[in-house]
Amino acid sequence: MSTHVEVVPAAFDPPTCLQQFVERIGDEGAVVSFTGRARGHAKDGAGIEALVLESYRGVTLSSMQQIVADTHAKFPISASHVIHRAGRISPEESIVFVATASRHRRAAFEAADYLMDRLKTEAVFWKREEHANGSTWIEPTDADQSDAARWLGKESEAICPE
Amino acid sequence: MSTHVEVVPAAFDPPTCLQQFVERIGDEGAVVSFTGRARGHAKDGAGIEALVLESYRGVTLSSMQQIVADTHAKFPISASHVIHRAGRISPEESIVFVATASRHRRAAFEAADYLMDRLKTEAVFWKREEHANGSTWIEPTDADQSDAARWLGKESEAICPE
Amino acid sequence: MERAINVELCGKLADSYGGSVTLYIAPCGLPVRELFEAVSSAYPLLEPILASGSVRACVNEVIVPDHAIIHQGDTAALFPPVSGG
Amino acid sequence: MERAINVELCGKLADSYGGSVTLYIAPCGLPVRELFEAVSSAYPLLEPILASGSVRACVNEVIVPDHAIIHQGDTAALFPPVSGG
Repeated sequence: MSTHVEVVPAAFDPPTCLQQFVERIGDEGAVVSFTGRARGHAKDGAGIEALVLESYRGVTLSSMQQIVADTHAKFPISASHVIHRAGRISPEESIVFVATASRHRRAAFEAADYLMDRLKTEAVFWKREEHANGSTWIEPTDADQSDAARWLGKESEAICPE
Repeated sequence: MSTHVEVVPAAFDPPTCLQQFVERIGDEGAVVSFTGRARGHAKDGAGIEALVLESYRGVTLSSMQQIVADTHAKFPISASHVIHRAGRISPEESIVFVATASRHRRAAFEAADYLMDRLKTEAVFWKREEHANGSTWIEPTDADQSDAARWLGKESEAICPE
Repeated sequence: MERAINVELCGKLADSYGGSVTLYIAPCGLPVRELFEAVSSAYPLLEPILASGSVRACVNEVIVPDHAIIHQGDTAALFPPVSGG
Repeated sequence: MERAINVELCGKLADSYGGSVTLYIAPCGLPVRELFEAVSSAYPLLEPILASGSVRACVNEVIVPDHAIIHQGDTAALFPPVSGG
């Protein structure tokens, strides 16, 4: 099992992360990546100047490490890579990068999906969007909560060799 | 709607593909990529020297274009990128790269997953693994067929704004 | 007058006779289902695969149904089950 | 003798009084549920959020249950709902 979990204070480049991930895996047949990026516009169309992510001491990283450990316990993946930005993020910059590798296509997809659902609802960050006229705190949406709830009691479908 | 669909005769670099994809999208919040890579060992552990993918004239590309069009019709994604290798592929080289972008995390995941299920079962390629003592044709597995069948009659779950 | 056409054999269909076989077609053409029979008859090692129901015909770069007609001068190919990715 | 501790306020909890508030704690410590009451009482703008049931306490970098005890010298923080990604 090979993992990399990191909180970074400055902009990072997802293609470079994918490169680093692929370099440290073996001959796994399936690699899935997810990149979450800051938007320039809120749901109501208003401009967003920046997304600010607050973290808290060692707790933020350890919350991510727990999510990664749970993911490896739940799905037959051999490697994962999780980078999370903290601080002030401009539109189109990346917030989070997640990658998984497995012999099995379904396992790689499901594990990346699960990682994101857990990060959205459990990683210790607080987010606010800064607009021209103030800022708005962003909490997990109902969709985020129901996405995360999908996995409760659900065993991986990906235990059979592909 | 922005698509890129290509069959390439030589090795390609998935991180570079991801870079090119991200450069041509807007401020979509979610980007998913899948990379399928050639394995060095078959399921029974035997060494694989190469995977050979045969294509057929314009039919291979048009089969991929149809799958991409169906994916954009089915899921609220704004852009996709599909690169498929043809020819002789060494272990750990990439066979296929798929990327999707959406405002919605679930749509990006589901569309990439769907693209791969369709490519596995409908893209016009014929694959064989070359071993020390001959070669074996590889057809879609039962898992591939049931993965593809998951989508029949299933509407996207990702139509609600995230 | 009958004319020869090459029928390209894709994937595992090429294992026995190479990448193409020759058939003769009348000026009125040949329905795809008769193409299958004609190939099976002339190239018997292909008979089991063609009888499996999993092979499709491709004419002029379009996959066609059994009742389609292949004409002289067409580009014809036979596709066993495909698999990308 | 009571001693002051800083309680760090994370996320939206910092909107009213800034990133931390001060409380006094007896040598025997303070259960987390009483910490919530003490903060609500001394900093009333925080009362609605603390009463919502969605805020968790973090002591020495571990999220703790309501019956945990905060001691003098501990590092304490209050977490509103988190959201990564």
